[in-house]
Amino acid sequence: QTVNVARNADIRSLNPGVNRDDNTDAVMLHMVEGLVAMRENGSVGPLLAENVALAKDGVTYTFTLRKGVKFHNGAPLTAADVLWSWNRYMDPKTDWRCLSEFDGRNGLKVESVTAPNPQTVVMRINKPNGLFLDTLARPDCAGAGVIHKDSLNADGSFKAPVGTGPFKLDEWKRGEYVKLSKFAGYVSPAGKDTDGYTGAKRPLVDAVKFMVIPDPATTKAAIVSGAIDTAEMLDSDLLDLQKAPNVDVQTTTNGVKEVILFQTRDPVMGKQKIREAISHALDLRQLVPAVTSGLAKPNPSVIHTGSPFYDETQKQGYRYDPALARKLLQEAGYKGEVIKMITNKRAARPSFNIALISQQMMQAVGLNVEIEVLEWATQLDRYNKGNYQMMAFSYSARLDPALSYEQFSGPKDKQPRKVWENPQALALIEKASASSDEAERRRIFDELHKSFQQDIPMLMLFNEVQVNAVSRRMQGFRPWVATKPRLWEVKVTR
Amino acid sequence: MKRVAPNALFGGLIMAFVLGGAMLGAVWTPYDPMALDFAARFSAPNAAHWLGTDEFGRDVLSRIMKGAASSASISLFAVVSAVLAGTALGVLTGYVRGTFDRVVGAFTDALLAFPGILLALGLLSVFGANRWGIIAALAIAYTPSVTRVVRSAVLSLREREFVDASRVMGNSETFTMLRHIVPNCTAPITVLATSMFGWALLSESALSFLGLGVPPPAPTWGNMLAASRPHFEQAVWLGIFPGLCISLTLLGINLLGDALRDRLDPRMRGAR
Amino acid sequence: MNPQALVRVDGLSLEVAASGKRVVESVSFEVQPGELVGIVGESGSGKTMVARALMRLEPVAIRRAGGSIAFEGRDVHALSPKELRAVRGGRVGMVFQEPMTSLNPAMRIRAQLEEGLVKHCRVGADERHRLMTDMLRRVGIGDVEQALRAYPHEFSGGMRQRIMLASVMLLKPALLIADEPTTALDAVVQKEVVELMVGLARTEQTAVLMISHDLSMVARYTDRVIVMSQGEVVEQGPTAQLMAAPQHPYTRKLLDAMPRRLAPKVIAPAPRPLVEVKGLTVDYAARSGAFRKGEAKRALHGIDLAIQPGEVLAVVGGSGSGKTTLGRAIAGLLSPSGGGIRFDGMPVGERGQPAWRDYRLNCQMVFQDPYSSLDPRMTIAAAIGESLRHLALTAARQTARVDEALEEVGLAASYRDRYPHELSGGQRQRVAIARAVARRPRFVIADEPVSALDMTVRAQVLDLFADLQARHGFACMFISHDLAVVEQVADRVVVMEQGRIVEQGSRDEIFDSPRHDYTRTLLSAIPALEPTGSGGVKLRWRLAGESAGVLQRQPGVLAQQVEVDLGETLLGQPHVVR
Amino acid sequence: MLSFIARRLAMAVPTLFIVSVAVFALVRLVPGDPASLMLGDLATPAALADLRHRLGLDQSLPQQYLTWLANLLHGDLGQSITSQQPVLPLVLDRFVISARIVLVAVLLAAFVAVPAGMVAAWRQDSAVDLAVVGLSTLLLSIPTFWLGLLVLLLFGLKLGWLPVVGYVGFAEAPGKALLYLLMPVLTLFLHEIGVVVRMARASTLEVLRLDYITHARAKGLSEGEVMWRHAFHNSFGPTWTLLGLVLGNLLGGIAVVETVFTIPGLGRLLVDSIFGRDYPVIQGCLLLIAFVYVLVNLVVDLLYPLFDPRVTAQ
Ligand SMILES: Nc1ncnc2c1ncn2[C@@H]1O[C@H](COP(=O)(O)OP(=O)(O)OP(=O)(O)O)[C@@H](O)[C@H]1O
Ligand SMILES: Nc1ncnc2c1ncn2[C@@H]1O[C@H](COP(=O)(O)OP(=O)(O)OP(=O)(O)O)[C@@H](O)[C@H]1O
Ligand SMILES: [Mg+2]
Ligand SMILES: [Mg+2]
Repeated sequence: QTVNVARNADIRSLNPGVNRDDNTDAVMLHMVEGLVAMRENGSVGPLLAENVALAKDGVTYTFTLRKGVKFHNGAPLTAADVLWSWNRYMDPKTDWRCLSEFDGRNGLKVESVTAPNPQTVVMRINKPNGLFLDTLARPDCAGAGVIHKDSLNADGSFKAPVGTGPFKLDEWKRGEYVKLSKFAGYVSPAGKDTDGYTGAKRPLVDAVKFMVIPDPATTKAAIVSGAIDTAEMLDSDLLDLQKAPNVDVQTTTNGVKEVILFQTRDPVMGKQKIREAISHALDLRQLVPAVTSGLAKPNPSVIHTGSPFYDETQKQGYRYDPALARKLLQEAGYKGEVIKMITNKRAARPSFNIALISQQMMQAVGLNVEIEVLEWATQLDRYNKGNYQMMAFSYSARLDPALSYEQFSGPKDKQPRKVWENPQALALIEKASASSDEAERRRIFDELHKSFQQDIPMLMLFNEVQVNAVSRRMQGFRPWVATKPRLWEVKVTR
Repeated sequence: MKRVAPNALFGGLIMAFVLGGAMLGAVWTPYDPMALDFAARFSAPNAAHWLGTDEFGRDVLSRIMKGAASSASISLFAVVSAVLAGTALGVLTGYVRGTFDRVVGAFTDALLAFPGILLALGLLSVFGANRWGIIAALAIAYTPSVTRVVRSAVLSLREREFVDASRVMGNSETFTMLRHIVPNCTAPITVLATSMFGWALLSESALSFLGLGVPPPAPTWGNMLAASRPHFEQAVWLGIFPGLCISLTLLGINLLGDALRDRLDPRMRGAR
Repeated sequence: MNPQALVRVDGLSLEVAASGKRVVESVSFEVQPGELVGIVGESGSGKTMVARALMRLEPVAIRRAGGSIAFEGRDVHALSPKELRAVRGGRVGMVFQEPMTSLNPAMRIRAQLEEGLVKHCRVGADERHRLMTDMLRRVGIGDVEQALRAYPHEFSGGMRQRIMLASVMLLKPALLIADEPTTALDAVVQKEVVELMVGLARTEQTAVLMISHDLSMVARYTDRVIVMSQGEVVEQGPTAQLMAAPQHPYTRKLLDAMPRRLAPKVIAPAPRPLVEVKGLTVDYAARSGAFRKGEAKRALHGIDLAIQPGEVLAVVGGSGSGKTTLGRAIAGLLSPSGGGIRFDGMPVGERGQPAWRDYRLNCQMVFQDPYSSLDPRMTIAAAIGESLRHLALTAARQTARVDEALEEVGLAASYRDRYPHELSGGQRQRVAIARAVARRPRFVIADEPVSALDMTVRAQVLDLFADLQARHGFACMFISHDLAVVEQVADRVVVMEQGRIVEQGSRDEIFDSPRHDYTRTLLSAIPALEPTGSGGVKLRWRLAGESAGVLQRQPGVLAQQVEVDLGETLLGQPHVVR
Repeated sequence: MLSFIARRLAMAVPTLFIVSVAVFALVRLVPGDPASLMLGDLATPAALADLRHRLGLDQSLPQQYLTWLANLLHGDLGQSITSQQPVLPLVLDRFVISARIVLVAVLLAAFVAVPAGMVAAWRQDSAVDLAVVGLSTLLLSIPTFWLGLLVLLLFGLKLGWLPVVGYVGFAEAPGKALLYLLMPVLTLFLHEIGVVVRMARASTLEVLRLDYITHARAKGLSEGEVMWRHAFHNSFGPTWTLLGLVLGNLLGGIAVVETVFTIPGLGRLLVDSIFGRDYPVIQGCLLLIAFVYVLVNLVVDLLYPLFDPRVTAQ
């Protein structure tokens, strides 16, 4: 029994957390596991660890490993393996993408890692940090997945991941597919249900094949014809798919933020009143459904709607008031200067449609907005350099609110890509990152939200609604907030 | 015997229709081609919207008319620039020969072997993502073809006696080239130019498919066609009408090109 | 009416299908078995159409509007396609005018010969081979086996025409249609090919329908002549009788147009020759193509000649003898690799120098082909005006000069704004002449200026030329391979063979007492027609003698053609992305 | 002959050099770089600098070019930035896949289009002619991304005859491989028919005017024999050259078809690497494409005498 999963691009490498992208992470996290992982709601839970204890000092974490866990090569998992694996990640030669998150360059520094006994790993960080475990669990860091020494060639170069995940590598045909096979010796964490990347994770099918299908129209034909079992679809496919007899459609709101960025250092966009005018010019209740085929709802907050921190305050957003918008423009002394809005035409992103519709709404209040469509790499370059006036953009999912704020906030002098550089806000974000106290964090986030709504460094529009087509012959498949498919606890019937 | 050939008549009628539509579209359309109307998304062709509406409720007929103008002008500018540049190079290489010819030849070959997407991508980022970028990309991509065709025409023209006759009259080489060679290249150039016009329409569409086309919301047939693809099943008309327009134009221009070739090609001009 | 007539054409009318324009109107004639019939008439009179209609091979655009054609008693229009194909080739053979395009360039000679045999004669492969080699030998092909393996382009024009003839005669047709079979060949080769054809036809008892506008050839070889004008048969009858006593005014006009020798012109002696050529040598650079290394070819080997003011010097010689090369070298279109030219006593020197410019403006040229020597995109007035460009005239003066030039060549001012394709061949050549003489040059080079024109037009153009020459007194170098024409216009004659001058002298010396063998061969090739008192003509043999061997025409014509083809393929070059 | 081939190949060197310089300059003119693409919206300046340094992107452009050129002279086209594979085998693998599709499609198209074009020319201005010209124009004017989709929906979905996605290499299962190639081949085939028909028709029209065609008829050959034995050979030359150009051009241009039919070919590799700014792969692809282009045209020229023996004589 094989499950066929469509992905729109090939994986970049087999080296976890090194040469990777979203597709790579999705495949990789079927093969490797870290000490902790993300739960369904975006919080962090133990995975290879049985439990995690934070000492009173706030900087010492003690991980007790689960018993009986084996690597794909049959070797049992020990604290020494975790240590070896961690040291490899922290070696600059490995090029782990998250190295700078842990070596102090971004504030957090892992001071020491020790293995007092085969079942225990102790990690000490430089100062209390509420996000340490979240960062460890980050999918783009491959969850700091523990791999066995056999993953390397004799010369130290990377061969293939030998991890502890429910599936192991079978074959990678570049440009065509990656095939994983069931790891018979897998020991699942406790739990009846799958819970994000934790919980029940039994491999129930013999193999999973991630097939590369770049064209969305082909993907649609493939799922309807039964050639594949699940795929992410475009919003606009919804109607057609609902008509197909053998396919179920599942939608989930995830943490991807669809936004309109403003360059606050631009002479025009730098004017607070103009940005405010734009916030009143956009009728999000019309715009959002229009660009998502009616799937998504507006979300004014950078905190995703499934988060425990998503409360009433976060729901407070911009008010549609074109008259006010016009007035504000007048007050700001706007004289019809051309404003360029950059966007791209990536099929799976609504950016282009957002630009199109918001342009019309902005024009309606007298803003002279022109759309400039760039190819994605070019847009990304402009983003990184801060070289734009306005831009329809998507931020990848950051489930923790602090991380979500951090994603776009920071000093522009040092990091031109950052959007929000209000010093008070930055200090608040810093504070939220360090804190592990939920009530305090909630207070901070509510404050941040208000400040964000006032500054309007960008317009938060909505969280992406992911449309998954799932073949009826497959059971147990559930899309979730972290966007990536999970093929454990999934069965297929012929 | 000044009878109009049937292909010229047919082609001429089609082109007149298309260009007429384009011209009308530049000044008047039944609806604002850019106006969004969410109440009327995906309406099939009906009395109010003859060719239906698209995913934003925009009137397809209006967009096609407006698009005709931009499609036609993009193709036209691209072809005209390619023809001008290619003719200049072709005439020079064919007439001067020697090292210059070889150098230009190497560039021509290089350009012919160069995938257009990359060219378009590069130029679009240099010129900015606008119609001029596309025009430049298409023009540069087509120039080598013109160069080669013109060069071979010049190679055969320079052996014709009227070129000698011009020299015998004491005319300089430059004068001979400009007065006698260049005007006589019009036949192959016209034929090629009509074909290129069609390619330009298609290329613009393929570029849109790859996300490098004319920046919307301004409609062109190419980007309408490309944008219709995801909605193929629920709204075929979105693809069919711009597609038909491209086909029709191509047919018209090819017929016209054939007719022009018959008229302009000296080998076909009876006598002898 | 002879009941055994091989071909009987009765009231045949042909018209252009699209416009209904008649191109042949109620033509009737017969051809008896074994008879040699000639069709003469001006260009466009419908000769070719009638001949093709006999085999139902008229172009698709042409439609039969009436009348009937019977071949061997059967109506060809009633034949089934299969029967028709049996007639074609099997009973009727056809030889075309243009040897360069009438053989398939992509097929070996063997395949082209064999094709017909396989179709029409039930014989085995060995027998076919024997028939083919026999026939090729009979038409005078040397290495037969090699020839069978070769492609057409490996042969000279004359050879190709022989092969063409062989391929037709191989099938022993009852009727051979020859549409101007020798027009493209030079005099010596022309004679050989025609004699071969007539000889073969006689031995095989084949009737021949020979279309030609060369009256002396028709007079020499045919039994009967049909004269056509504007799609109608105006007169027909036994050759000797018709030639001697033409009835119809058109026939008279035709015969009248035959060039004839005039009394020698008196040329005022000049202190020095106008143009003096010394040791002129021309080499054609090697054309190194894809598969061969070319070597330089010497086309002229040190030519010396002098032209007096007001004199017409004719240059004659077989094809490839270097006549054109000489003309072009003197006109400065080719740079000689040795020797020099003096004009009016001064060396003309390098391009760009004042002496060169003076020479350039005083030396003009009329080209052979009126269709290609005028820019198709220029009106007549513009073409003539262009030659006055360097004279610094006011616009009004220039217009006046153009009108004057047009008038001189007998074209009404209403022709000013026409384009070359709107003129007939003769009119175009008049324009070309007007262009050359408009500037009042002192020296004109004319390279075969009338060989592309039909008889009557040729006579008019020659008269015009003589008239202009007398009026303006320019000296002229007249290149031609048509001895009759030369006889009429030349004061002095130069005979060339293989890049050398083999003999020169006054016209009468050369025509009446040639000394060199080659000159004699040339003169004996084609008889002259000379007027009889009664308005008709009779044949006059210039010399009694033998003909020389085949003169090889060099290949090398097709290089340009191929390049054009490659260029055109680019039309299909795909678009940027797909 | 051999020296001719050698000379023609030598002539390709400047062309390839120009291509390499132009590509190098062009892809680097384009904003965006592989490092920022790999790190996406999460790129911290430190991580970006690390990655750029590792990829050698922090060197000056001429320096990068010279390094690349020096490696090239040793037969090393470098390593893919995204997949870290050596470029040469990667590009060659993909090339084989694309070449197979292109070659089959173009040959099939020639087999259908040449006779169709000849028939159209033979009956110029008749209903058949009109139909052939009209149909070929129609095919020509449907962009391949549409044509491909139609083919996919018809044969893959409605009729269910052919697999919708996937690709099987020839080495693994030839029969199955063929099945997977059918739709892309069909799409290209339909598109190329349009191009070739017009050329075949035009060049046949040229030939049909010539005397030897009439002569062939005058010999009593049937129309079939006249068209096949006399017209075909002589009219095929230009079409043949066109086929060469199409072949050379298609390799760089079938990205769309490969995308629609999930074929891991060169075109998709090129487009992916352009969008992914995988410089070594872009350069490798383009050099290969240019080289193949030169090579195909060389082969076309070498075989040309088969259709036109006069050409050898030059
Ligand atoms: N394909 C055609 N379509 C229309 N008219 C034609 C066609 N071919 C020939 N004609 C016309 O038919 C008439 C007779 O032509 P034909 O070729 O028989 O003349 P000809 O006597 O053979 O002339 P020439 O001596 O120049 O060969 C001419 O007026 C010519 O323009
Ligand atoms: N461009 C050329 N390159 C090489 N050889 C040439 C070229 N032109 C002419 N020749 C050769 O030079 C010789 C003389 O040619 P030329 O054209 O002067 O002869 P011609 O007497 O004018 O012949 P014709 O009567 O056929 O016009 C011939 O052997 C010919 O093949
Ligand atoms: Mg004729
Ligand atoms: Mg000559």
